[in-house]
Amino acid sequence: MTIPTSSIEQVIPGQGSMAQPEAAKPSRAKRQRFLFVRNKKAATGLVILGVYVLIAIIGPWIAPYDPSARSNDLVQGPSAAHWFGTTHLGQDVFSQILEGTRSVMLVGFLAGAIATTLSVLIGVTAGYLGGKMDDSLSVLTNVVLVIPAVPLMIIITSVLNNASDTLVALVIGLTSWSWNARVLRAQTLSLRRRDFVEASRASGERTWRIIVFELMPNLTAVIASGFVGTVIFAVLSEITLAFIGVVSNSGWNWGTILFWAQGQQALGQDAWWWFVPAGLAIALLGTSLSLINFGIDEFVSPRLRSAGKTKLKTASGGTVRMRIGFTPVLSNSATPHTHAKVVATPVMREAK
Amino acid sequence: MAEPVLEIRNLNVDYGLGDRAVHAVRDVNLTLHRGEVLGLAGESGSGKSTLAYGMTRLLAPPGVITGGEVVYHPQQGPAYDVLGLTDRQLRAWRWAETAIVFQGAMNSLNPVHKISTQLTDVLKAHDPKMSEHSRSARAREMLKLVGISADRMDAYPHQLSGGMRQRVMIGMALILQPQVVIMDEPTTALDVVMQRQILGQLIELRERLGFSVIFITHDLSLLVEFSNRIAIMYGGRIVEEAPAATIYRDALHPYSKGLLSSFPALRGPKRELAGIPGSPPDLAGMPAGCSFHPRCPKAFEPCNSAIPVLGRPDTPDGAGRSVACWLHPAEQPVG
Amino acid sequence: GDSPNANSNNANKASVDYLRIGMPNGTQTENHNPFAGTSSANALGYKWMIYEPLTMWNPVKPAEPAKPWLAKEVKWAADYKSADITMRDNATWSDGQKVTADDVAYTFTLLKTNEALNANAIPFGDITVNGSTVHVTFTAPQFVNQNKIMASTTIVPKHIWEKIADPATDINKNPIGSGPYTLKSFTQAGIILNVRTEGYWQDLPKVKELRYTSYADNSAQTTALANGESEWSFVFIPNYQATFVSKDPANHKIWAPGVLGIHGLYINTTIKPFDDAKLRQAMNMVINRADIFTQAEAGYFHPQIDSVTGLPNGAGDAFIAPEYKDKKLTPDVAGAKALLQSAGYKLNGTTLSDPSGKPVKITLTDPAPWSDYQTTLEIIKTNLAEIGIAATVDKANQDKWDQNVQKGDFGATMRWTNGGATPYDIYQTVMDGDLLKPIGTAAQQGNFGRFKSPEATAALKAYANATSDADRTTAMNQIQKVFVEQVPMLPVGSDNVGGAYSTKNWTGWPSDGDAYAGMQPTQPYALDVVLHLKAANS
Amino acid sequence: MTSIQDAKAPAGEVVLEAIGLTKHFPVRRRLRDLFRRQHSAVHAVDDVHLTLRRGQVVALVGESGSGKSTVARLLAQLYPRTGGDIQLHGESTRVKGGSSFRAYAARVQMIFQDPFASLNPVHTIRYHLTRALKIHHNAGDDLDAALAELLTRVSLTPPERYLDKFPHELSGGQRQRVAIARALGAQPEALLADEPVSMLDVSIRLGVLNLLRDLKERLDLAILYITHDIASARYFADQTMVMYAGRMVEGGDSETVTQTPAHPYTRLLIDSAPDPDRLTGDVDPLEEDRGNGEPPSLINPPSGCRFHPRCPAAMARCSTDLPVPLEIGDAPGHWAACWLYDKAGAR
Amino acid sequence: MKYFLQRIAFYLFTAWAAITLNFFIPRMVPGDPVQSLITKYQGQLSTKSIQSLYVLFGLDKDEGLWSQYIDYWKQLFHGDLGLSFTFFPTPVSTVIGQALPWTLLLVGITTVISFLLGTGLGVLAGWRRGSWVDGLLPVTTFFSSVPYFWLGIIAIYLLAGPDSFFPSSGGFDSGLVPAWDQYFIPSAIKHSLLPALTILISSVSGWILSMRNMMVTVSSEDYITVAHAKGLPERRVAVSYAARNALLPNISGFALALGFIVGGTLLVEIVFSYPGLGYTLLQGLGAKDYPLMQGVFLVITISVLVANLLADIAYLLLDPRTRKEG
Ligand SMILES: Nc1ncnc2c1ncn2[C@@H]1O[C@H](COP(=O)(O)OP(=O)(O)OP(=O)(O)O)[C@@H](O)[C@H]1O
Ligand SMILES: Nc1ncnc2c1ncn2[C@@H]1O[C@H](COP(=O)(O)OP(=O)(O)OP(=O)(O)O)[C@@H](O)[C@H]1O
Ligand SMILES: [Mg+2]
Ligand SMILES: [Mg+2]
Repeated sequence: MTIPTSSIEQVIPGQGSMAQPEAAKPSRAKRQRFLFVRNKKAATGLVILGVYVLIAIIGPWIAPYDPSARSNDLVQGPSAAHWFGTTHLGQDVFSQILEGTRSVMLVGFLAGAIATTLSVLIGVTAGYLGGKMDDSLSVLTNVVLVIPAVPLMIIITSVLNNASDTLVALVIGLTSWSWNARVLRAQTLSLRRRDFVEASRASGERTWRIIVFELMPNLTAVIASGFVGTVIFAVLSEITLAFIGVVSNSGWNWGTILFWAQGQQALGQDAWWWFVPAGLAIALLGTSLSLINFGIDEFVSPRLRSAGKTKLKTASGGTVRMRIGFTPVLSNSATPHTHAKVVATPVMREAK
Repeated sequence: MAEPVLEIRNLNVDYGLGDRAVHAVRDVNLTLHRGEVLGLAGESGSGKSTLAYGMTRLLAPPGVITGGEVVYHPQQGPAYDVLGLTDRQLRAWRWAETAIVFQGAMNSLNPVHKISTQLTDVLKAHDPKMSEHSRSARAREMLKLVGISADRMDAYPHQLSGGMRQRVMIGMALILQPQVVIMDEPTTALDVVMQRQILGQLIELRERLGFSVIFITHDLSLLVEFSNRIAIMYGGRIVEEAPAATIYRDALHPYSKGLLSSFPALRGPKRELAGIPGSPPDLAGMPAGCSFHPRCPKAFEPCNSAIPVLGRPDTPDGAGRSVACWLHPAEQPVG
Repeated sequence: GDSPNANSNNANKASVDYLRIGMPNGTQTENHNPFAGTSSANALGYKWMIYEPLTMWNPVKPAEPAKPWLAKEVKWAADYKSADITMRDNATWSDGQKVTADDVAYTFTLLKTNEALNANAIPFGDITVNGSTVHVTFTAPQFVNQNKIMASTTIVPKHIWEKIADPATDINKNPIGSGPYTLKSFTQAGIILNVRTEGYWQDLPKVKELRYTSYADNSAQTTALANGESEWSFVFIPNYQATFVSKDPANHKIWAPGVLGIHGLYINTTIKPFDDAKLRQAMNMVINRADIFTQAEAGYFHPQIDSVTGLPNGAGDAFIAPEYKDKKLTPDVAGAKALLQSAGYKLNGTTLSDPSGKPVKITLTDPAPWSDYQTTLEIIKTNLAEIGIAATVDKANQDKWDQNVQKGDFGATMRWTNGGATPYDIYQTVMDGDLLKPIGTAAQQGNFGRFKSPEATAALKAYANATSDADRTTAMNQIQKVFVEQVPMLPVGSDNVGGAYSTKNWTGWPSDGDAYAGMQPTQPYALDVVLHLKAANS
Repeated sequence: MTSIQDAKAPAGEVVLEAIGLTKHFPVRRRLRDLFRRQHSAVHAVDDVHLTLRRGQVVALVGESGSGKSTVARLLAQLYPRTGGDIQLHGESTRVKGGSSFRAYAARVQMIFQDPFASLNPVHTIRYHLTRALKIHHNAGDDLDAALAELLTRVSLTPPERYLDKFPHELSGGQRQRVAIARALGAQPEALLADEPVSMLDVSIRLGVLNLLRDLKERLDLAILYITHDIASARYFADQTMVMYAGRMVEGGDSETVTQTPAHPYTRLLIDSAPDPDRLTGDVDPLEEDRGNGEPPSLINPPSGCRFHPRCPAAMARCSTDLPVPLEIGDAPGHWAACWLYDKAGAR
Repeated sequence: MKYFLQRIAFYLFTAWAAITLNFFIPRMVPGDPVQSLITKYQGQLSTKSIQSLYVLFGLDKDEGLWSQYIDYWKQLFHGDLGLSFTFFPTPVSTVIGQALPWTLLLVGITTVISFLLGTGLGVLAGWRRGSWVDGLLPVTTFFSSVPYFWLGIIAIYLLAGPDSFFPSSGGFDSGLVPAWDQYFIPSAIKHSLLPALTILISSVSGWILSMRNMMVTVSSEDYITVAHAKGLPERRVAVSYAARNALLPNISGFALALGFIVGGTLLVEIVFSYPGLGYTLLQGLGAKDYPLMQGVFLVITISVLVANLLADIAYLLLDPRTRKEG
């Protein structure tokens, strides 16, 4: 369910490709650090996510109704009074969505944070220290990886009475760190023999300082992308758990809405308004996170960044298509030829 | 002097378009003659590789060729502009007429295919009628030519040492008997012993097969030893061009002089090493006038306003050489 | 051809000669053992089409005597500690052998000697055969269990079963029964039964083939019913008018008669102030059962209970004590408030405080996935708010809930009672002091609310052991009195033996007008229903 | 910068000395090897003797893969050694980590080959240098002053202009200067420079090398200069050692070694170096060497002299007997490990 | 080969650790199979049955966790997974055996199709950047963020109906018996279309994206430029040079996806009442059916490990660099 981060496994920020003498312009270079935000996809994603965060914060206050309050409008379609219609108890679906956002965001981000922390701790440590430590941490990672996550979550949540959002987030976080840990370990392996790591070791830095201050900053993009991926996964997991009714969550989240809608056969009664909005809300949140992930991917790999710009505008307004292997030739060159001269021999020049 | 095989005329290559474009190659004029080794030197970022890729249209995005011509003179038939060929024509022209050897041989060979496959698929693409058997015979022959025993045919690139890989690349470049071979820093990744072996071999093959070579490196001492003529690039332009011995003895452009005095000599008296102060220019924001003037010890008035034109200098031995420097204003521009 | 599917290709058949029965019971594995609670035969109920009971009992009319079925006659002793069963002589097993009294005796002995199979924990004594009569004794009076023994026990052939090594774990691959159907095939998509060609002791049913399908969950089953892929099922259908009936109003029907088994809010009577019967009475007075019936139970699933005795309408009518005959449960907020006031409770604005001045708060709990119970609790929560009781609904995890309810670690919970032929099972589940366990010890059999009432316990005992109807009535009235006055549990709705069905292909289903049987496809009377079916277009 | 101090016999105090230094990297063991006694290993460095003296530069040259970097890392104690000894001021040291390693690092610092890779791209110059100072408690009271001093020492002036830049904002030469400054932050006595200029542009190299020489003179540092460019060793180092396939094959003062090389391998190396004075058309003198002109496997190095399979002057004993360092005699301290110079000639 | 033995040793160890966890995790859960069964049949199963069920399941004897663990391993070595409680007395292996083929066929084939399709589209998108395939990306991203089950339910609502071609549930028509004949196979295929489509739609985007990004990365490698310089036909460059190399990093992702076939799409099977293993597992979870849970977890664990091993082998076959030079 997470977006594969294979591209990130390949490229490490600021290395190799940047080792060209493009250094001279400090202001531009500095700005590059924030280039990620200027990425169109990432910006779109961030804006959508921002809206969700806002709703998560103020949702319960702006909700027109108490989401649990019953009324006499049973299973009513969308109307001015109830934008997303009502449930079998006459509850306002719109208010439920607004109120539910907080739990979804909380669980998503908390679980993401927990899983990311674990994956960093385990993945980076394993990758950097190597040897026995690496072996045992790798086994741990693999064991967690091969135990199916969702069933495991179901089991663990069923041990807990009345799991709160925090607890659910903890469970999701604890069961979903392994993939990222693997990616990070691979990344760290390729980083740890880098000269700058060796150099700081040679200059006498302590191991934990090397891991925290030398390695981790270079893994930020990978970590961030892993975080975003885990958030998506956590949101989907929470919703799944709520949907199948194993989480004893007393509050509202989108999964709860779907649970009720499904339990009451919302679609069977043609009450689509009860079922559809929550799903779309999830999809949109997921899309925004994926967009941010793309942004991170492109930020990390300049190749991907420029890959988007395949059509360039010339000064004269035309477009040029970039192709690998066939560099475009601009016939209407903007640069004046200092010595334009006709070739004496016949030239086959075809318009294409 | 022999007839030309490849003439580069006013070639301009940019990275990107519009205001933020980097003009990596500007108004380059260069002629390669049949059978000669033309050396191209200049420090990192001066546009050597861009020129090589640009004239073959192999530049990766966002590179664009913004003007100029690359006129190719085939052995038979009329000359034509390579930049004007259709995709099909260009594909047919590539390798058959002009082959390229890149800097990193490890990266030039597809890691997942055997070298035999990579050798024969050139043949397959350019001569589909050729039989399987004669293809592999030809591939074998080429390997032998570059001193690799035929039993390494079925090796994968990673199973060969760096030197062997580079030799495979050279063999592959010659497999269609092209007229021109462009070599972009073919030996920088190798150590000196290997470097000498390979270059020696190349020179020998050139004598036998008669192709011309454009040899790119920033190691001037290597060029002086191995090439017939040398062109020196700075900031995307050719700043000086002359026969190798001439440049070595008497470089005219201050930058060429600087380059020549930057490497220590192994033999003879220890000579003065002056180096070049300052750092290479930023191609995106080139200084006005001669782009070398901020670093030039001899810069004077016109240098910071007007761009010197590459032309025949006013020196006594000016024949056959050209320079772009206000110290030696051109008598007759090249082009 | 040779394919087993060659003649099953139903698409181009003119008329339909099969009935499609569905249950939302999830994956099934092949197991035709009629005694195993986990068998597919049990889960889908097709064991009743293959095996038959001694009598056919109609839970919709529990007070009516059971019809003779495999037995010609069943005669109970007055103390219900023994019975004489006389077998009919024209029944045969599907392998052709005759059904005899030996088979019955063997079946009972099987249950007696295998604790694992004796699901109703019937205390069998001696079992003797005399010609076509079986004399069976019990170590305790079996008045309340009489139909479990006679009408819910499948009789199996001795000559087959005595060869089975472990009857508890055998899957009974080739079921041989006395019923009108035999097993044709078992697949994960469903079980197919074929009607017997001969040897059945009464007229063969018109339905030639029964196709049982187990759907993953309620929603899949409902979809199948709505699509017509399923013609008979017992499943909770929310808003059944919209989701089911409206899809084919002429044919899609639901009939859900109540039976002697109820659902209600168990109150933990050990927690202050809920140990006060007055408070419980007041709570009982504000529950809006009509709302629960229509909103939580879709207007049919748990028929609303009107009687203050908690006895279901219809099935319970015959048992209601005279003093409660006309006492109905109707919401009466004002009355409740008055009652509370008189008992020393104070209502300040929206908060009720008990005589000691503490605000009255309660936690209502039920497993998260049970949406009808959850809805019920939501409604009860708003009802209780009217008299100032602050309720919170706790959607516990099912296992945790089970554990907590058994250990008495809860405030109040919706739960069901056992059901049976008399109200005894209902009241016993709620009030039996013999089942009482201290808080913290699991009470597996009942009395989850830790209700302590020696009168009720004694009356329950008296009812079960009575030897005359008069004694039974007295005891029953006494039980009801405790229940009504002490309100150990707030009754909400009754169990139903209903079902959703389609008359598109088959008619003759039981109905209010002709309530000859219940409507659940998994119960013994399902066979009676199938025997009543006629093709719709004939 | 043009004067040539003819290298006299080394006079400075010995700072760091390697005696019989050996490093074998275990080859990843496979299951099959479990049943064998013998462990195969990469013989990266074998029996290397090296002496670094105060105010002197020792160059270590040799082709790629000959073990130069390994020697440097061994001396920096970044790798545990397989055999031999490292003596700091005559005292044998073996440190792995913790404070003893830091104490060692305070006296012996290393500069890496690639200035583009040896600075962490996410940290500013200030961070790098501050760490270098703080680890070894050299920051003093005034950190800013210490930083400025450090940058000034490597001619990055004015210091303010560079302090808050990120590595990618600097040119290669500037980066390498920062890397040197970082090493100097520890106030070491010995500097191990592992190909400090090989990744730099021709015109920039010179500046860095001159800086190193300048530092040597001003701070009286002992410097190990590793390179594969023998010409720069001649220009820059007082002494030059030549390595081949993990072993030292020749040593002596730089001018002697480069002008009158004794060992056939050194000769090959010098003949191969590009030389503008040799003009096109020379027939490659090493033609017969084709095909097998490759460095030997270090897992199973050739017996005897490791160069013998490629050596034009190989004798029978070269393939059996390991040559010992032999005095050449043309200049004091010039030696080669080659049987050609076995004047005793016996055996 | 030796490398392989080493990997296998690693996998065996991982398998041991995972199986041990698989044993202990289900036992942490409160409640027991009997109680679950009673609760499941809300009132239909009398509370009096409790004792008989305890006896039936053999839970009336008290056994220490440790001896259970030892027994578990003993059984495992005999290939015996025990008896399921939910489907008592059916052996777990039978339960799994009847469900596994369905999951393997539905989810397995769909995963493979999804991978192939996604990879194909990814190659196109990465090679011809800015073409229509690139325009597809936002759409597929959106779908990949939708929960599987939601999509499935919507699909049933919109596409399955009384007269629809698509059945709403099951693996084949209820009148049929599994057999390789002209009645059964079309029916099975028909029933798998909607679930397959659901999985496909929500999973293909990930493959497209990762393949596209790898293509972009690989496209700027030198050997691609060399291939162009050699004048090879574009298709050969795209397929044999670029895609061939870009594929390698995706192999391990694919292996993992194959491994997760069983556990990953649990809800699709529930929504479509598909008789697969994921759904069986959920039932086992609900019923505290330890033997069944263990069994399914075992299958999942083993399949993930085997898939990983296969990925290693695939790597070995596809990437000559991992082969030992000879
Ligand atoms: N994709 C790009 N976008 C912008 N500028 C680029 C790009 N690629 C190269 N350049 C710039 O073009 C200039 C010429 O680069 P080129 O690779 O041709 O130099 P070079 O002479 O081959 O250098 P080297 O000796 O390091 O190979 C450099 O200044 C470089 O920064
Ligand atoms: N960590 C390691 N594990 C195994 N082998 C190693 C390791 N490091 C180096 N080697 C091997 O040791 C030998 C010497 O390597 P080293 O890096 O010291 O050579 P070098 O002379 O510095 O080469 P270069 O000029 O290319 O930097 C090489 O064969 C190398 O493959
Ligand atoms: Mg270049
Ligand atoms: Mg090195």
